[in-house]
Amino acid sequence: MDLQVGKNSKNTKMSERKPKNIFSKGPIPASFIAESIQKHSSQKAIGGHSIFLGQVRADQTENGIVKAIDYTAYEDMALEKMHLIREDIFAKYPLTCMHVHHSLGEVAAGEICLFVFTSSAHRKAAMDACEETVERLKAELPVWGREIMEDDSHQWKVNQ
Amino acid sequence: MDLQVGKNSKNTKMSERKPKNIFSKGPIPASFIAESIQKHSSQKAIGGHSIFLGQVRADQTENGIVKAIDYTAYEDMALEKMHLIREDIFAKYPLTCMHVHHSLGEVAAGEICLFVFTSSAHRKAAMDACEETVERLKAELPVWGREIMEDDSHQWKVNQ
Amino acid sequence: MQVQVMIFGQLTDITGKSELMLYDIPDTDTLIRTLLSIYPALSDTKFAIALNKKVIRENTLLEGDNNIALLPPFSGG
Amino acid sequence: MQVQVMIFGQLTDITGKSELMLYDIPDTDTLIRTLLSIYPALSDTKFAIALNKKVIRENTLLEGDNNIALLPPFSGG
Repeated sequence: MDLQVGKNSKNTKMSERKPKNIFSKGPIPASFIAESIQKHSSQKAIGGHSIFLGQVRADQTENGIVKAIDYTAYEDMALEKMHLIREDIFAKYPLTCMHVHHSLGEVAAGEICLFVFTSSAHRKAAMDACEETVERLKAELPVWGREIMEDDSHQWKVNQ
Repeated sequence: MDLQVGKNSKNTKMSERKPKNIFSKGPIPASFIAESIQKHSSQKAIGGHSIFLGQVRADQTENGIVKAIDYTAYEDMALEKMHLIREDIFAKYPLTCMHVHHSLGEVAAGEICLFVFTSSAHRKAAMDACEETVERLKAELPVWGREIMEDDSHQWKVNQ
Repeated sequence: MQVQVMIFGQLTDITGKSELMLYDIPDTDTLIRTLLSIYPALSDTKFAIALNKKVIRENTLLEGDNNIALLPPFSGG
Repeated sequence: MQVQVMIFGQLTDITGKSELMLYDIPDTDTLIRTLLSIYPALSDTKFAIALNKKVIRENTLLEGDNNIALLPPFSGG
């Protein structure tokens, strides 16, 4: 809901507002996602939620099988960038709210590393905003994934 | 995973296979959604999940404020239709799996009445398949929502 | 031909029931005419007829084991 | 001009460290030349320079309180 404020204060200088944190240590638990969904039951103008979850794949690569990804970020820059993406998305779509969570540190194959959650009165805005947010954050946030192989060697993730 | 079977048996007659149930009584709890997400952690070829949740809106209408929707369905026909939609979507997108749940009976404003969950190796297929499934099931499944007003009068929901 | 008709959604507000037994109904055109004569309000309402779980668009002969349903516009999700 | 440079992602495999202090760096072109002379392997790697959390594309003068970071292609999510 604090995002509604962002929507109405587009001329406020970035330095005057602290961007919302999106990072947390380790995988994102399913229980956290459930709590986040549950919190929206009091928001009775919402008709649709769209959720994207990124899950670490046990990719078979020429260097072996990926067993985990270790994420690092240039956090300050990523949060400022995410704040701008948020403002763009709120300006473009009639959203009720948006929540973004990205893991830092090690996330094992099968675990969740990204959680993007958009809500709106009607489904189309929530779905389009979720997709656009996912695309933009993958392209624009200074975050890096170090793929850790089963033999503990590593290689760096390349986004498609 | 049983859906993979459907994909490979398109010439099997409908009557030989029982369509999967999608209906359950009352709202869909957030804890059920969390369990469903958690179950996929063993599927290590999945890279992205897309989830759509329909939530009952407390719409302000000329007949009052909606406090709940009471859903009924022509269940046999809806399940056969959903089975066909599923096969179409699996033929069109490289999905790992798809799960659909729709409420029957009363669902109060703020509660979840629809849960569509698609997973794939890469995000685009999961997102596109989720959106197309939601659009198709809203247009094609014989399901009806009876909006119950705060004064206990009712009107019938009209899909956009 | 005796037929049993399932009625769904807002149509039940008109018929007051969710099942109906009708007699001397050889085909779906006769079914529609009969329904409209019993429930004139149905003429103000959009609905489709499903025969054995498939929506039919043209007059169709009714056989012994038909599954007939009246479907108003869907509003699931 | 003395500058502190933050290093991220695969670039740390080349530099072996995530922070670097350099001296006599008046602008970003000098910064790039100096980095490549210390770490020739950087020339095989794509990276951008962020100055005060904005990616810069042209040579830029460095002032006292600059925040400099080397960013290889992003791979979040």
